[in-house]
Amino acid sequence: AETVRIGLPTKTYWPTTIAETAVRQKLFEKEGIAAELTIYRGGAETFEAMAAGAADVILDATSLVSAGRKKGVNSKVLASAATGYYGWQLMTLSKSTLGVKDLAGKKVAITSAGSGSDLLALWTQQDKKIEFTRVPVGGGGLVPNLLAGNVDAAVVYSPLSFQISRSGEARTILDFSKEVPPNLAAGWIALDKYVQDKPQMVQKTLNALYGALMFMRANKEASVKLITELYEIPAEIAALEYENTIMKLETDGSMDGPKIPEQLQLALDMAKAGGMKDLGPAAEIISTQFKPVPTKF
Amino acid sequence: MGGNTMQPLANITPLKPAGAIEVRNVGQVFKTTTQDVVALEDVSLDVKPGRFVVLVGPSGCGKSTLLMMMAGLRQQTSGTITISGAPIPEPDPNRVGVVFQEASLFPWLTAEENVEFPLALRGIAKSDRRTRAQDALKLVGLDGFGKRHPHELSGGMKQRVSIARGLVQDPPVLLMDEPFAALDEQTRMTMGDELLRIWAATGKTVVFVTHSLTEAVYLADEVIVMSPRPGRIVDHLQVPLPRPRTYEMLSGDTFGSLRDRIWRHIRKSA
Amino acid sequence: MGGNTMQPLANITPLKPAGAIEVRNVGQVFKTTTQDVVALEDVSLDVKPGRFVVLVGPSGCGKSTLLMMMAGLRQQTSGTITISGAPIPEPDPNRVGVVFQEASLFPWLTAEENVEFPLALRGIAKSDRRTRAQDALKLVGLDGFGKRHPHELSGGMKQRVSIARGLVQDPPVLLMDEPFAALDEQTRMTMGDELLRIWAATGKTVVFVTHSLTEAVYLADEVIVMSPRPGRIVDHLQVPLPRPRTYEMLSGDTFGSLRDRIWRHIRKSA
Amino acid sequence: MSAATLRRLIVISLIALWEILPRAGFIPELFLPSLSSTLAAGWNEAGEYGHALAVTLYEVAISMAFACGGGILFGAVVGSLPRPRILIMPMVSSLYAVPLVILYPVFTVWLGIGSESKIAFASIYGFLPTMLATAAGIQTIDPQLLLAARSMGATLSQRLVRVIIPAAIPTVLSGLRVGGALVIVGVVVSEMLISSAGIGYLISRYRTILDSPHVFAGVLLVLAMAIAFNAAIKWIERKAAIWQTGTRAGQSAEETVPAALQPAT
Amino acid sequence: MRSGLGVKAARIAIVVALFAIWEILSRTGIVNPRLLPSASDTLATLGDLLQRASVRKDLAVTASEVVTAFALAVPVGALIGFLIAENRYFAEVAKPLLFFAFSIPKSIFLPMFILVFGVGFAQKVGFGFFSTIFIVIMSTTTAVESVKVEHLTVARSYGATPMQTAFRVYLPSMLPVLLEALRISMIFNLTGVILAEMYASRDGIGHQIATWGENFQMKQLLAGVVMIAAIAIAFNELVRWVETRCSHWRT
Ligand SMILES: Nc1ncnc2c1ncn2[C@@H]1O[C@H](COP(=O)(O)OP(=O)(O)OP(=O)(O)O)[C@@H](O)[C@H]1O
Ligand SMILES: Nc1ncnc2c1ncn2[C@@H]1O[C@H](COP(=O)(O)OP(=O)(O)OP(=O)(O)O)[C@@H](O)[C@H]1O
Ligand SMILES: Cc1ncc(C[n+]2csc(CCO)c2C)c(N)n1
Ligand SMILES: [Mg+2]
Ligand SMILES: [Mg+2]
Repeated sequence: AETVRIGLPTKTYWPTTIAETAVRQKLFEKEGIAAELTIYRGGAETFEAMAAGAADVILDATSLVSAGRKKGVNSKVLASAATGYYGWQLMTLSKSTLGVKDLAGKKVAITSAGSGSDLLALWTQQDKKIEFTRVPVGGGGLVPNLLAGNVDAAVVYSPLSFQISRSGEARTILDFSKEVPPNLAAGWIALDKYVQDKPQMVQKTLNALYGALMFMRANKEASVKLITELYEIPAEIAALEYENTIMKLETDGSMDGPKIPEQLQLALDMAKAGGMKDLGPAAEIISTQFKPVPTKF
Repeated sequence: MGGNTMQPLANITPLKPAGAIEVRNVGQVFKTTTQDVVALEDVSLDVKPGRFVVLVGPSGCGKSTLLMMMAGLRQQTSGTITISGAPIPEPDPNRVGVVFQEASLFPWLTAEENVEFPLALRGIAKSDRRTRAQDALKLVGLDGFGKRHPHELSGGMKQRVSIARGLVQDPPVLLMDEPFAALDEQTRMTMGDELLRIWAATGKTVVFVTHSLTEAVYLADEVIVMSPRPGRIVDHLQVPLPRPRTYEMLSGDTFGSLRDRIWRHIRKSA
Repeated sequence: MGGNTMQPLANITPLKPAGAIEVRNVGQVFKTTTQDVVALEDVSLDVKPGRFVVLVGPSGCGKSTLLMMMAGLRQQTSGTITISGAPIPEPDPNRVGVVFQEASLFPWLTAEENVEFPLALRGIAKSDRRTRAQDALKLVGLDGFGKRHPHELSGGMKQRVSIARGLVQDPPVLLMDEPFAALDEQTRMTMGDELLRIWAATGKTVVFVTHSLTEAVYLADEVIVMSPRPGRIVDHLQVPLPRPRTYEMLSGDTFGSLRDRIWRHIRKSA
Repeated sequence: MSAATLRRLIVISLIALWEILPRAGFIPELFLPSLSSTLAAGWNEAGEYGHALAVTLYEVAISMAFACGGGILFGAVVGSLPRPRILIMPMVSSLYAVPLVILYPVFTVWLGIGSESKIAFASIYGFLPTMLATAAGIQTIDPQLLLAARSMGATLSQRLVRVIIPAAIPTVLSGLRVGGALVIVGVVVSEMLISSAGIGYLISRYRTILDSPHVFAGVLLVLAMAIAFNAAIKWIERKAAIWQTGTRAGQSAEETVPAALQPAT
Repeated sequence: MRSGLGVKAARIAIVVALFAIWEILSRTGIVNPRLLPSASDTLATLGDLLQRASVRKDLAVTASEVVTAFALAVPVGALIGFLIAENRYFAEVAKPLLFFAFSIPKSIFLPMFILVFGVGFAQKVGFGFFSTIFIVIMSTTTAVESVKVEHLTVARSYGATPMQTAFRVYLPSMLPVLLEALRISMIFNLTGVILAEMYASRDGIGHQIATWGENFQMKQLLAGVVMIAAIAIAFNELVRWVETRCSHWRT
């Protein structure tokens, strides 16, 4: 069977769980294709890999698609995946008494400048009308620097956010999944060329991925077990991850919906505020060619 | 040791027999950071095959330099040098062997392995190599020291290993730069006799640099005397003493007068 | 050159005058990878201050080793050595200076700077250093070569720079390991006379290793003859020839018989 | 053609390719923007880059002092004392064998996220090759020279400064080359990983938002630093050439070496 | 080298002491044990990880990449380094360029490797090679320059061919410097491969370590680092062993 190479931004990000479920439930097989999953260092790297022809279908921030078009990388968002930053939280140490408003003039850790966490930090500054210093500390530096007191707060992603709040080390002062207005933050993406050459592959891949999502929704126990195993985390944290991210994902994926252009534009506007330049209109990057038909499990 | 390494030369040099050395109007100028040093000027010299020629002259007169040029290790600034009838733009161990003024042994090899080195380069079998190296070491009185590394040997011993290395290759021309300088008189004499014996048996041409005038006259068919910088040939003596040489000759008149003649040159130049 | 560097010694050694050397039952064993080498065995020796002592013996008998121990550069395996009355566990340039068998010049320094080196170590002012270095170079006949680097000098010239470096330090005891080996006879004689002159003027104690028996007798107050490995002292001769020595003495009877006596030792041992 | 001409030709053609390949569409701009757009991007944000360069240079300078100065000194001491050498060297080179980059994010916990952590990281990164090269160079010194110095009563520090270091100069210089280059790499990489200032920071920030012209403007600055460092080393090398006359490095530094001294190859 | 038991004991003592300090720092809470899990915990986790088939497979993958990259980079780099040291013209052309290339942070080029090799074995090996070759070239050049002229003259006078000169004079003279270079090169190589794995990968130990780091799994992260360090140190010791075997002739 022909192989689709799926690019994923990080190991412990929900798309990995989805793709992994699709593999384990043999959904790609059922579609008559094979899948090869590759995990990259982050969203930008995943996008680069697609541009380099090392990945066929990726999950990534939609703003990158728009930025990429100006750099000669022609790709489109094929299916909507998430309209919020599920599991992303602004956290401080439990013993700290700081609220969001108190962060003015303080230090807030983000993974890296220009990344999703930076975007959320910038959004916070704008939304709450405060100024703080964003300190890029890398994915591996978020929690250590928070615990060591090098920063006053950190933008933490799931399941890490659930983990440290569960352990009592940190507490949430702002839940981005609730506060950020719905916008098309992430979608499944492919190069125009790949779509043109292999529309069937794209369709089948999307079918399997959304089939996996359906499977997960329908099988909590098996899904939590998978997350536990995959992320090497306790089952209760996995359950939180399941409830707060997987269950929030777009089940339809269609890019035809009436709200899509608007939500996508909102995402691009947020990215622009985060320092991205040269972003075209949302319409440019929408492909309505595919409607995922979840594979039966 | 046979002269078989000389055979290929027959093809290259049909006119001149193997072992002839011809030095014609040779000069050597060193460019240093401060000034140009004329080390040798217009040196001409003919050595017939099978002769034992000794080169003497004050320190720094260019003896080592002349030897290096004959060995193809340094190119003259002017003039020509031929060995066995052909110029020597590159060192050619089939024509010329060298024993250097400083022992320059390879510190990572044992005495034996150092002596074997030139043989190993020619791909001679290990066992054959070993036998020949041990013979050569025996010749220089270092029997039983084969397994030592250079840093475990005294100054004189190192020099002797270096001589053994020069002898083991058996080329028709042997250039020796003060090979006995670090040796005591007894060893020096024994080795001188040994060298003369090998020379007589193999018919090699030997060019030998020494500072000992006694040694010069004792060993040589001809003695060439050089002047201080810029080095020139100021005298070329034939030594009419019969072979084999004996220690009794040292006190003879012929010996004394030859020695004196050289001595006067050296003295004048100082 | 004054003896002012000797003054601090007065405090350390009230009993023995500066320059005395005492070697008592000294032995030296080298451990090599293959076996243990007994280089020296039970060597005892007394050198009175201001004496000129020459050490002779076959190659590899341990002369350099003995010198190294006297210089504090190597520790004996057994026995004791005192210099100016005190043991010498570490080299002490105020008591002992060394001229090595191999020139061992610093290749990155010019001849002049090499000679200045020991003075620079003691923090002597630049201009003073330069004058003294130039004097020393003149003494060894290398006037005008001060700016050359060692690789631009001939073998003999390097050795002379090394001698100049030994002399410039001006310690009460000077140890010289075959310093003239690379020199031509004329230079050798001139330098021998020069050395004797300096010695007579400064009252230094000199221990001098050579392979030339003529040189040994010509220079020495006493000649010490060593046997081959394991090195032992087999003879200790007083040379009764008057000072200053002249070339005429070389043909005298006293000279001849002393030379012969040493020669017989060396010959026997070979 | 002279070597310098050929080298210049190579450099010029590389520069030309940098302009042509992206323009002709052989390489997507995302991976390599054309030189002109890179320069334009850099020019437009000149202030930002200038500030970043100042930060990076400051970190490089301090790390350089630690890494090279410390590396040479430490290497010389350890290399010339047999006991510490046997004891310490294996441990030091083993320590160096640990790929520290992985732990860098954790390091920042103790060293903070400012310049200190970059300086610490780059210093370690550059220190070890300098030290190892120095120590190795010292082991190849002719022992006779040390013996001679010892006989003249040279103290340990005098032996170090006057014999060991000059004799080890060629090796030390190459250690310095490697160590210095690694300092630059170390500073930039650690800035790329975690920081809020410096060229590395700019590079990684612009990369995250796929702004390749600005990324390469940063890369260009790193290249400029490398060129400057190279020039500095050349200068030192020329100054030290006279010291190296005994080695082959010195021989080739001299213009006057006759052809015969050149090895056969 | 008669370093003797004393030195070995001292070395072991230092290592044990380091682990003890680590253990104490963590146990007494001088350092937050969440940030620095104790040595014993880390070692236990390490044992645990080594039990896992997936980790062993990751190790095998990384090892094969590292070995391949090294096997390619060292001979190629040594050859180029040798040519540069021997050929003045080539040296003048290439040396500044190579040195220049060396001073650029290589990770900037990671995307290019994906562009050329895709994601997988070739890309890791390619980047490992690229990270290593410059240091090999530069070290070889230095090593060649440390060869004594007299020794070359002797070999030349015996008519040694370039090959013979290379193997019989250059190699033994250069060995101490070269082995040192080999050591440093291996570190560059290992770091290169791991960085490439961290950047984009399906497997390999670098990939695992990146994940542990991002998820604040300090025990696993430290265990992984200890594991890689152990491998690197083992290699280091191997080189040292070769070194002592080959340099017995030194005083
Ligand atoms: N590489 C060099 N650069 C500059 N000058 C040199 C070089 N090599 C030799 N010389 C000079 O050339 C002259 C001749 O040197 P050479 O070594 O041939 O003398 P020599 O007769 O062998 O002396 P000795 O008996 O002392 O060994 C000397 O004056 C020396 O200073
Ligand atoms: N480091 C060492 N290891 C082992 N043996 C050594 C070492 N140094 C010297 N020897 C041995 O000790 C003996 C004495 O050496 P030494 O150098 O003192 O002789 P020497 O009398 O100076 O000889 P020469 O006149 O040839 O210079 C020699 O047999 C030598 O092989
Ligand atoms: C664990 C983890 N999750 C997400 C990202 C960043 N990222 C990659 S794609 C994407 C989509 C939404 O913007 C985001 C946020 C990260 N670096 N690490
Ligand atoms: Mg000479
Ligand atoms: Mg000796």
